[in-house]
Amino acid sequence: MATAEIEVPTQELPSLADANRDISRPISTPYRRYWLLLGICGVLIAAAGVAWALQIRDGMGRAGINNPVNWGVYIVTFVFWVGIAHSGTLISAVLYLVRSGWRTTINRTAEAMTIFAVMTAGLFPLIHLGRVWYFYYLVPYPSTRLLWPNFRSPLVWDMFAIGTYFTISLVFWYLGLIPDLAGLRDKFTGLKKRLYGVFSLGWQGTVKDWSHYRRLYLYLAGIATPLVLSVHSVVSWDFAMGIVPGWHSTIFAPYFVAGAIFSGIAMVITITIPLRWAFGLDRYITKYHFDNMAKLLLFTSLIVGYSYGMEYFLAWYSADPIEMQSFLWRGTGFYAGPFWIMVFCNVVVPMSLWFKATRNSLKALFVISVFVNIGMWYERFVIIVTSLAHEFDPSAWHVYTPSLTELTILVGSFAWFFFWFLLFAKTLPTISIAEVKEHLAHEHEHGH
Amino acid sequence: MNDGDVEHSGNETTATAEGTTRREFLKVLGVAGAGAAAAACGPPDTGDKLIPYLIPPDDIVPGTSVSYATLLTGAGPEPLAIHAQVRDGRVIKLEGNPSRPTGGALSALAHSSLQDLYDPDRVPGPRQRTANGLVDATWEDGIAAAGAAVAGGSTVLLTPPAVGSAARFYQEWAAAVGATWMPWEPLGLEALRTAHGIAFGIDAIPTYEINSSDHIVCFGADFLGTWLAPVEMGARFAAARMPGHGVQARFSFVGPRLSLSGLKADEWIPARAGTEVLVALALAREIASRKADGRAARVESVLDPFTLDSVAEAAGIEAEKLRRLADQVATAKAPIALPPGIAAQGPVATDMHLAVILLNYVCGAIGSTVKFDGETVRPRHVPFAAIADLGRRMSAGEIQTLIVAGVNPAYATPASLGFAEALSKVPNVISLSPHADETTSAAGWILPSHHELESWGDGLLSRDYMALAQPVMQPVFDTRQREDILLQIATAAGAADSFQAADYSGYLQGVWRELHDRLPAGAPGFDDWWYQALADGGVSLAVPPVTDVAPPLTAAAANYSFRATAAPADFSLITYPTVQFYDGRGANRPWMQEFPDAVTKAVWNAWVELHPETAGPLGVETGDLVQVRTEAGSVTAPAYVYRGIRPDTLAVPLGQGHAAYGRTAAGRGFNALDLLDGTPDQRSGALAYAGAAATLTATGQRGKLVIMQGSDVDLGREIAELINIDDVPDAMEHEIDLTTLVEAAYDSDPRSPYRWGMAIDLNACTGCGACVTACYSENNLPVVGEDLCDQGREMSWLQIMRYYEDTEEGFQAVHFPTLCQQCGDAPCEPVCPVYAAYHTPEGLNGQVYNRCVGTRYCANNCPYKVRRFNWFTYERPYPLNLQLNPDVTVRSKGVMEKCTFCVQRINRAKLDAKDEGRLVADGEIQTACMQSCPTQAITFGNLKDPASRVSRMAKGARGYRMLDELNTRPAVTYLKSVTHAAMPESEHGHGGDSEHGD
Amino acid sequence: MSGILAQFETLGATKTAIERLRAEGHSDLDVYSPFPAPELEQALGIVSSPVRRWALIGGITGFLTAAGLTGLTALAYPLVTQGKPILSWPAYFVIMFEMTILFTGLFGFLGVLHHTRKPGRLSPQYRTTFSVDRFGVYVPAAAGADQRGVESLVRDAGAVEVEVGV
Amino acid sequence: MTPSRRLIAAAVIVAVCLPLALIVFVSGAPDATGQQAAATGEQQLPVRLDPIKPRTPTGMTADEAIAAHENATEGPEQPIPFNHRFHTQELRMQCEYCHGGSDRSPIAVMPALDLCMGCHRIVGANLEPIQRLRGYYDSGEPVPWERVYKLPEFVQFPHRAHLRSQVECEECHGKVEEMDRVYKFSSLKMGWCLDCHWQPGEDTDVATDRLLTEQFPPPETPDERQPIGLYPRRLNEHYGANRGPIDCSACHY
Repeated sequence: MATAEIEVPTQELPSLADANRDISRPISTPYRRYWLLLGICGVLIAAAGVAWALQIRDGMGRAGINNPVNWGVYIVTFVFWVGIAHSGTLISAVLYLVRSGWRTTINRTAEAMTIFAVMTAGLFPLIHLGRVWYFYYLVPYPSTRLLWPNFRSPLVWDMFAIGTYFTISLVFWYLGLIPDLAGLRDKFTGLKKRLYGVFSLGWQGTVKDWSHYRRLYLYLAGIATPLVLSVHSVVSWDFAMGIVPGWHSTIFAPYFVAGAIFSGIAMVITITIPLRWAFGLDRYITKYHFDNMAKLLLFTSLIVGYSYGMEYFLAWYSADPIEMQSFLWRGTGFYAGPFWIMVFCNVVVPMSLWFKATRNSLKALFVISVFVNIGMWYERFVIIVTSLAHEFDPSAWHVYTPSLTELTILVGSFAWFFFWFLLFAKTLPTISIAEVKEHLAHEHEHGH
Repeated sequence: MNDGDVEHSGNETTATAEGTTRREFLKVLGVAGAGAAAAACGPPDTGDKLIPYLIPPDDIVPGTSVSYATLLTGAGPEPLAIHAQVRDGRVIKLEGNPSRPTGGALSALAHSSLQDLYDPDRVPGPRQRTANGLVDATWEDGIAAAGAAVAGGSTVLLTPPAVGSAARFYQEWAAAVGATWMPWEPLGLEALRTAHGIAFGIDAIPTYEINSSDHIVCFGADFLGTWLAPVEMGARFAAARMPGHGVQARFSFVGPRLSLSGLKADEWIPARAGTEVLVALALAREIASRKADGRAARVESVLDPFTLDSVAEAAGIEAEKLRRLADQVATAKAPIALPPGIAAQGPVATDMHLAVILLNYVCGAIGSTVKFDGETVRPRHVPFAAIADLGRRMSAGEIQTLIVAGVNPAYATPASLGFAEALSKVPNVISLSPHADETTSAAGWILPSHHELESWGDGLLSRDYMALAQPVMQPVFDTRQREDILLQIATAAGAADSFQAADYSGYLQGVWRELHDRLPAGAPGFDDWWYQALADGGVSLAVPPVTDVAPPLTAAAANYSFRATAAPADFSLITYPTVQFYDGRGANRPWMQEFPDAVTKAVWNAWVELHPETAGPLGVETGDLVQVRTEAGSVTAPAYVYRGIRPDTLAVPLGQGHAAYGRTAAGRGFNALDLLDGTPDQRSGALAYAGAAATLTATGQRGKLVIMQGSDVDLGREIAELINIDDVPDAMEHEIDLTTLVEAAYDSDPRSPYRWGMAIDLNACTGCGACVTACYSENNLPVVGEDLCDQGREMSWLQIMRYYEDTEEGFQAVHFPTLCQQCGDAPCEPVCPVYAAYHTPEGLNGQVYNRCVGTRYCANNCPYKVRRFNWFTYERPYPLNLQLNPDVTVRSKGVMEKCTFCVQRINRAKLDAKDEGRLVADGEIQTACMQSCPTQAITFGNLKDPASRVSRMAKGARGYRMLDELNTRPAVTYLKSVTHAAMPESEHGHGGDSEHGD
Repeated sequence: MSGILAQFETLGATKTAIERLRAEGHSDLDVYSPFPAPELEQALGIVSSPVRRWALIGGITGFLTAAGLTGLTALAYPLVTQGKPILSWPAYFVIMFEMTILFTGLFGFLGVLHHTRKPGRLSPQYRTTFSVDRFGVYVPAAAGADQRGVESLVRDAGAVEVEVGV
Repeated sequence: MTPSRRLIAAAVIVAVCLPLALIVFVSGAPDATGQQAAATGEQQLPVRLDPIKPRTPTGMTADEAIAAHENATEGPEQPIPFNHRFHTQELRMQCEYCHGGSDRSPIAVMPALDLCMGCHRIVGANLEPIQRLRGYYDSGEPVPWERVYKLPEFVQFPHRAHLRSQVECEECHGKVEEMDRVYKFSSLKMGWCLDCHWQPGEDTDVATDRLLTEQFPPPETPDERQPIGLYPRRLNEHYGANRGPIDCSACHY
């Protein structure tokens, strides 16, 4: 039981009222800095929007992709964001199931991240579609053609997996929010009261209600856990189901899931550190939480590194010339750069987390997490692009370099993500007040 | 069919016939084309009007193609009898006339003459040069002006070599108006003719029956690509090389550079440029000494100085190789030596030809494999020297009027000759060319003539067959038949009475009446005979059998003093014609610019070929800019590092570097002729295309040369297979019976009687690319341009990959046509989320364009990389869009497309069969590629019919499937290429992996 | 209708108050808590929530929906891809799995809304302090019950504030 | 709290019925088309070359015909007020007289102006529309008829195959002989095509091909071959094979 170990001296324990006040303090009229950030995001999003519009007008040719390399930055970024989306539900659900208390103060942020990351990822399948104005062909609806989607296609699985993941995450997140919304309802007056009132559905926290609430929360955590695993497995199958050398591998599902958690945790760290600083939540998000996240980061980094090695081992052991040549080229050919960036960021850098000093230094942690984010984007790039560039028929080999359009949309996707996150940070409690209070209450009990 | 288009265009055509202005006709056709181009993306935007015929033509059912037989003389070195597929008044496809020996076969250049017809840059009507440039003018003024000029005297008429009645017409015309007629062919056969004149005292071009030969020794002629008669020779070559039927002929290639033909050779004797003559003589001497018969005795003295070792020394090759070759030729039953073509035509061209003739003479080929059938069918033309002289006379102001029709001397003669400047010295330059080429743009008057497909004409295809050319569609522009223009000029010049016929078609009929008069009694009346000829595309002539196929050797030849050229200090330069551009006439056709060169696979450019050993020290890689300098001039161009060339030789292609001629051609690459000083061969007056001394410097800059092939070697992946002739297996290894396992793998619906399949004989494929262009023409493939090609966005459904396979002594190319394999277990199908890619009951990988949303997953999952994605919507500038085939949807942006074995042809055949209550018969369906293959390397048919030709070939001993280990169960079976060269132990070489983009 | 609303500051106090009240026979108590407190549920004798049944039904529905969607649409226009059977259940199972989870979650949520009568109005006994740090126990006045007794009882239990007649 | 109750009840009902509804729909879809198709299948189609059933002429005059066309509400008004009802019923003309050749062509053949003038040099020469027709003819301009039926480019529709399979003109174009002004009778949507091409219980096109192998070996000489348009019906009657392919590539390429 991690609960007992919170290394916050008792006398510093905030009272339940403090919790309400501190955590909902940021929900107030923002400073100019905030508007500035929001504005920057808006501009970048607009730029990406223009880029996409032009691409729809002229054709996919505006992207850099070509005949052997039919998937490029768009799919890379799609997988990247789906990966980011995974930490949220993992921290909330899995850690909830295993009763590791340190999740309490970060699960809200992580879940919000999940929602926004999926919202970002979900755009990319549309952006990369050659004829996006016919996207509804993918939707199972009764049409005069009597035609339906092909449910044998991994892309359709993907659509259902992502859709389910988004919905369940949203429910999970919202359910957790309801009691806090009620708190805000009681705190504010006027329009704000009205708004929070509507969304809190008239929650008044009777013990009966709490019992239903806890039950569902448990169930959601229970189904979300296999869901997390399934979603990124399905995403990995977009590749593993193909026969492309470098894709067609059974280790892909676990490999991708580990990678997803890896990148997700990294993103949580990247976000919570500035958040904690900006909103002065030092008393709630403590070194202890970061230490645990760092350990998780280290652990997943080891899994990812192992997978990299394993891919090469399998290729070598298969004695299949095509596999061997493909992987040899991956590390030495045109894309050696991205490959080694990937290895450095994902395997070498995180090794520093073996040392407690690094784990406890927020600066170091922040830098490392950023490295991991970059590395994980490159991992997807390496997997997708290098495999396609050198396929079975050598005469068809051709390489790919991203175009300006693709990069604009890539940057725009980050802006889009942070745009939503900024809105969230200013309108909703970034920490689950109710759960914090539950903890504090127990602490006080112990204290007495 | 999309009624919209078809009815529009069709009926408008006839409307034109009935007198609506041509502009309207074109406008509506344009709309139709645009409509077609908008297909596959939302609703089409054809007009919402229905335009019926005024007077329905008897023989036309709207919406169906009619094929008219006609003659194509301007597409490459040989005249071709063709069938023009006309749909609703527009020619949409050219096919070989199936009644001729070469069947439906055509060359790439012939297919692309459609784009010549629909060239948006053609001169749309008469033009006059005034102070402020070219302005529109009327025919009347033009004819009047031309007439006056011609009446002024000292007129020269410059045309391509004229076949059939045209030759006679030009002579009569020249006589009538007192002009000189000069028929000219830049890549002419003057040297060959002269040599035969010396050797046998006859002016003739023999027939080279390589099909009945068992050892072909080629001294440089690119006979499968650009020399003499590539389509016909292709068929003969395939026959000679067919393993199993007797023994496959050996093929040795002598020369400094492997051309398209050379790449098929079992053995390469890389003789230094200009020393082929010595090699030929040395071989002749060896063989003569072995044979020691009468013929040998006749030429003993002249051959005596050329001992093997001295020659080997001079030619820079191993005497051993030469001796071995001599043995092989001497022991061969029916050897044949092929003369140097254009690429080996140096300052001693005549001697070189003569040497080859002597070799043929001593080894007994003359009369057996080299036949002289009396009067040659090849039109005569003046040698290059005469043109050079004309240039001089022009600059001297001796020429008052120059009428240029269909030739382009300002481009096709070396710049050092200054023909372009000379043009300005001529008071009246009148161009009758349909294109605004370099010469035309210097003309004072442009009176554009019809394209061949809009014209009347005729010509001998063989000594017993006279072909007839007829207009197959309404003129696209305001042009006139070339001969008619001349007639009108003659009239204007006051020479009207010398011609009875009012126009050329009348003149032509007049000539044919004479032909008809010679028919035996009981022949049909002229009209019936004439219309039959029009329908058939020509008539067979009753000619006396050939008596003298082997004329005696003259004394002149027996005591000839041969000359050889001295080796230049640095490099000797070769300028050679390519399949796609020939003498440059193909340069303004998008299909030809995007046609990957058979040897280099480069597109949209010109390049400098050099050997790795040359490039290495200079640190030059493919694509780096190098400068080639001769006395005549210098060019800077991207290098192409090529294993098939001697280290002391450089090679550059002809046909690019146009200053005018159209938007597609202008400013691409360089004109190789700028490097030649225009020295003709003294004896024949032929231009020396080879042997110029050149220097090479690396500029250190990176140029742009787009190569359409990734790796040149298959890295042991057993994709392109080359085996030694002794290793040809008795039965197919690990054969999959595509006809019995169908239920297991669902190659096709078990109940369907069809499973369409294809067999491709790599041994027969010469990489000439006719199939590629045929596919462009049949399936409305867009042309994307150089930049998109560079990004790997080409749209060709069928590509010919050129793989190098190492042999023990060298290497040999295997040309590998890659198209959709129509897999039984197709990886592309299940990944499509919307069933746009699926399996048809007849075993095709269907591709439903209008269902496709463009995820491109199918293309990723295709191991053969034969799917093509529409990255943009590609425009076809009017009137190029008139060529679109209405049977095939024109794809637009965001749609995946690929080969479906010409499913439109399959469906048509099935309908015909059903109407007659039967099944489709074997051979009834021909895919476009199969149809136009000169060597019949491609066979298409029903794999479920064990008797069908394709089934038998698919089970053949040499058969294998591409990447079979993936168990995709392709419907395409490749037959291994077979060589006489010894193969190394590891059958697959890993030589020089030149990887694209890395 | 009037009753007694007592506010407490600690979990323990609330718990004892509830236990005593129930011992006194006050069964229908409304207890408010600022955070999920299992202790109070035990005290109130709440064993399990019917939400579990909702989740189960949801899961089954989702599974069947997916099975129907995939299987029947495949039969609706049978098209072969790569020789796979028209009914490729292994592939369809992915869809079934996802839909099962989706419906489980959604039905569960509906279940909670249903049993907690949400969305709805706040009860008159609700005090905003309940969402901050106070626990509330509302004892509706039973017919003939002794209001004073209740009041003193909750005060003894440690109620910091008691309202009568709300 | 009844409002929330109602909401929840509704939600539950929807959620439970969704799969059922779906199952019904999907399994129902082919049946629905099937019944229609069966209906058309049972009705005895007249052999194609029979004349249109003679109807008692309504005694319509040319002027009435012209007026009727101009007053008709459905379909586009044509540059020349051509009245199909008048020509087919009053004058007893056959479709093939003007639209002949459709059975040899992928497209429906539109009558040439020449054909119209065949009669109208004399007949009704004094009528104003006929004079305009004459005007077109003399000026050598074709009549710009308003298009009624238009298929997208990506659909390849062979009229010939359908006519030879004895599909009646009116199955798709409606009773043109009763139209004063021709209007779009059928949607031309894919589902509409499938109503015919899709015959539950009947076999698909490949079966037709298979049966051909068994029942119709290729005859030696062309003249022994099946009379055009006969065999598909015989296949339908004897073997219940269908009227046409449902394979995508039959129409989309």
